[in-house]
Amino acid sequence: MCIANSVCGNAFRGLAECEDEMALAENEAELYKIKLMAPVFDKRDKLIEKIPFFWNIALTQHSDFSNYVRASDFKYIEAIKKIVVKPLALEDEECTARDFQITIEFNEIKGDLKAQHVSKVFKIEKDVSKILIKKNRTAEDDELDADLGFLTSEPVNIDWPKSYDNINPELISDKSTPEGKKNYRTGMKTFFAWFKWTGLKPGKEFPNGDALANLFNEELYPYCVKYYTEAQRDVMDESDGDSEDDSDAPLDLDLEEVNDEEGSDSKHLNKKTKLQ
Amino acid sequence: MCIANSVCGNAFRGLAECEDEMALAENEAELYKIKLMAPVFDKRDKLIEKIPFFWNIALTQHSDFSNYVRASDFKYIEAIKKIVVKPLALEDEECTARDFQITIEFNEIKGDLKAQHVSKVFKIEKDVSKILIKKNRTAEDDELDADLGFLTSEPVNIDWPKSYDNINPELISDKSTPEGKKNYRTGMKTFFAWFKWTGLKPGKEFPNGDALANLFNEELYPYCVKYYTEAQRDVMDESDGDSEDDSDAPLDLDLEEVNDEEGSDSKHLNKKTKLQ
Amino acid sequence: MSLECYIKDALPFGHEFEIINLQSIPRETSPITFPKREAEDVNGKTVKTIKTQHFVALCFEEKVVFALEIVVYFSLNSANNGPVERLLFVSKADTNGYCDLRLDIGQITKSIIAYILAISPGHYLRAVKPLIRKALSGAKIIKRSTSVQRALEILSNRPLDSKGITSRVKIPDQDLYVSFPVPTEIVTKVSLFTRAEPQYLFSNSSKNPRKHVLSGDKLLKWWLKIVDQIVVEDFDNKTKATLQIPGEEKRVISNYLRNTAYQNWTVGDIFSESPQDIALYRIPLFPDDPKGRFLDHLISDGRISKVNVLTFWTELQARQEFRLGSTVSVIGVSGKYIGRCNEPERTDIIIPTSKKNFKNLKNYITGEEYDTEEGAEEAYMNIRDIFDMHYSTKMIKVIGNHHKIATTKRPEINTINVINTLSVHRKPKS
Repeated sequence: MCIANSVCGNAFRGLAECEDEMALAENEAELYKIKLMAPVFDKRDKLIEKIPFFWNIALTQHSDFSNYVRASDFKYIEAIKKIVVKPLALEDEECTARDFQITIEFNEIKGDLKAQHVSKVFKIEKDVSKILIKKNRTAEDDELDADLGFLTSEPVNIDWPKSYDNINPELISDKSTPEGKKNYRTGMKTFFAWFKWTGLKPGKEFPNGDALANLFNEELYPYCVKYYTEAQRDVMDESDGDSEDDSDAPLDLDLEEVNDEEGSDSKHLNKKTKLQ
Repeated sequence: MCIANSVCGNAFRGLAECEDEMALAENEAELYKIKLMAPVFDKRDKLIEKIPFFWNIALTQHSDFSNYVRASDFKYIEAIKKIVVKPLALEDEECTARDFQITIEFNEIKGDLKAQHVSKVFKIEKDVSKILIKKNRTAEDDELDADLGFLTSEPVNIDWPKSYDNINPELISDKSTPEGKKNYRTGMKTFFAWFKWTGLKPGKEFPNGDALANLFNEELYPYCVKYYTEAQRDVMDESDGDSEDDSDAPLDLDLEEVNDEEGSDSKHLNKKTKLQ
Repeated sequence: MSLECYIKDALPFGHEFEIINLQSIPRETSPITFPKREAEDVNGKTVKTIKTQHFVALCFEEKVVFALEIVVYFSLNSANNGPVERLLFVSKADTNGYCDLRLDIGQITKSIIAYILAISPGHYLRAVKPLIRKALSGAKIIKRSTSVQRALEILSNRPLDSKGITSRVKIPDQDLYVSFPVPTEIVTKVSLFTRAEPQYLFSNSSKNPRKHVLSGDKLLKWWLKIVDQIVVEDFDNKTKATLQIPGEEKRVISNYLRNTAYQNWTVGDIFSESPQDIALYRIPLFPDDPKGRFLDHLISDGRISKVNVLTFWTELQARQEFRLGSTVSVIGVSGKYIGRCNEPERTDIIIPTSKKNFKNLKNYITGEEYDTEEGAEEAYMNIRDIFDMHYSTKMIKVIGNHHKIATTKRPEINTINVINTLSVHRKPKS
């Protein structure tokens, strides 16, 4: 135990070093895991391609995915034939374990959507000076982003469906009329607008593009089979433990406790939740 | 794309294989990470010992920890000199990445608590027939536990503080009187009772002992330095995004959305289940 | 009678509206009041509580403009053929200010409450999802506890339909749901809390300068008028109607009740018979109810089993969340419902197949940001498209039939939506 201040000071400096070493070790462990998983994911990708509407079923099942796209997009989600998320570190040693590429392949919808596959790369950036629109950002946002890094991406081209012509930002010429503005903004919220997302123009591009990319990387791709089988359940109305909200939780009081205990400092009530 | 059923059938069987392979790969990656982190944690353990009241400060800072113990226990939390969590896999190849041992060292509190160190081992079990008290358990609980595994532990001895003599379950002789019952039940909820927790007698032992063990393993030990520094912040009233408790949210009469709607991805684990 | 029939007389004549009428699957839940020990049998399961959520939204000119959320609870006491209670808890009601037409929101709200009061109890009790479902027999069933591997094994032996969905095993309703006999005698209660808030259901709608936010005092009077009309129209004259303002003097509370049409309004609440009753066993707790935090506090104080109803209201008022705001009130009705009784048509209400789907649908409305009109438009379009794609249905069209409201368009307000940032799009709050 340190009493002299300098002893403690050294301990704190040592702890800071440990934190750095832990971060390095975490990244190395992540890279190891990425390499270990890669062949299994490859094998899985090929099997998934054989199952009709796999991605539509898996994405529709995920409770959050629909929060990021417009309801009308589901017509085109249904046309998704293949989704692959690849960590960049697999091919480029320079990349961290947090950089990845998402490839999405669409089937043709006759007269509406072209068959195509599009790849989009996402990288962690720490240089906040690259963020072009600073409006609504605080100095603290900058500090946090500079420390933890933030997701960015190069815009990529995708052919929009014909049915979206009126909201396709590239086809809207009258961006100054209220109608034109409205259509432009509606278009910017579709799944197709996400492919142009950069992470550098907050408020001026597809909203929460980073969160959607992370959702693919951390949940939709790795656990897609789980979501798919959930969607195929025979019993449809079962709640999912964790994902359940608390509003049905029982009044979490110990009956006997309430009835027996007098003036104790017992705190055994579920604090997280309000009662019911 | 499979049209004939047999093609799909094979794809599904292949996916089941992939799931097994992924589980194996995950475990291997976890083991790799455990080995990589071990020397850093060892180094950190030694540094932490030099910082007075480190564990008291870190544990008190964590927003959940106090939900598991009684308020009166904090007197003894202050006496904690050292906490170490060790994955069992480091020394025993037979163990999975999910098994671990927690060692807690207490300083002496004159006339009240003996200086001592206690180690408790936690292992994942899949054999639900070992659960001795089946009351309140459904067939579905059994199925889920048999599939995902559940945490168990051997009871270990610890010397209770003198001030707890009246609630120390081992000293209470009259377990049939209301007073005796009440004291017994109060005692069973102290931090000291956790050391006897087995995971096999739900409702009859320290409540949510598994969740407290997991809290040490997954949060309190790995991120203790983060909690410690948080507690030492100069600006005290900053919120912590995720770790923010809902009860600090603006209070309304049923007005706000609180978290009802977005329970799905919330990382808030509903730790405490029903107390008995 | 459909919701359309109820609501059309509250909507301005000749104008077309669309309604979204959602309901959750009725499910057994834990009691909303803490069960008293003596009243319990060995298992403590004498009282069955059945909870059903309703969510109704009104759209005009392709915008969501108003929404109301009501939770219906049935409390069945199986022990001694005890009283059956039906409680309508009006949990949230809100406008967003994006309707270009003047609406009588009070009448709209009243008509929706009247519609839900008229839904026959059998509708809620016929097929209830039990608290604990008995184990389903048959190894080939995919359910929550089925592991992913096992589910895939089962799927490998099933044919897929044209959308890739496997043929599900048909499980008889009686294996999944329980039904309760429709009681002959029911005590019907209506309960709501009033407190002025910038927004209840439409996030950031208070930033719309056209949204009219009532003060706590006016809000209380507004609700009181609605509830007063409901009691007069749909309840018998022995019905108890109560108003409580935590911490306020009885004389002041009585003042609010001077001009009510119903004669038997009293100061107090519908939950207790005497102010000396122990609060814990009397005062119910609803979803997101701040009273829960107060009970929490009483527990750590060790006073939970002692505090009576009178002290409860007094102390509750002293709590920060009640002190800071303006007038907060608790309005209640308890008595015999004598109004119409309807069996809703299947086409009238949309009942999603799971609680999760119910929440997801609702989230298309409540998860939007309403600082600009865009939120109201997005919510409308998304619900319309989801109804079309996943529910093969449409919103219900209603033509207003209310002659009294002036139907002039509001004067155009000079450019309100010049904001050119894209609003956050239903991002789940973490």
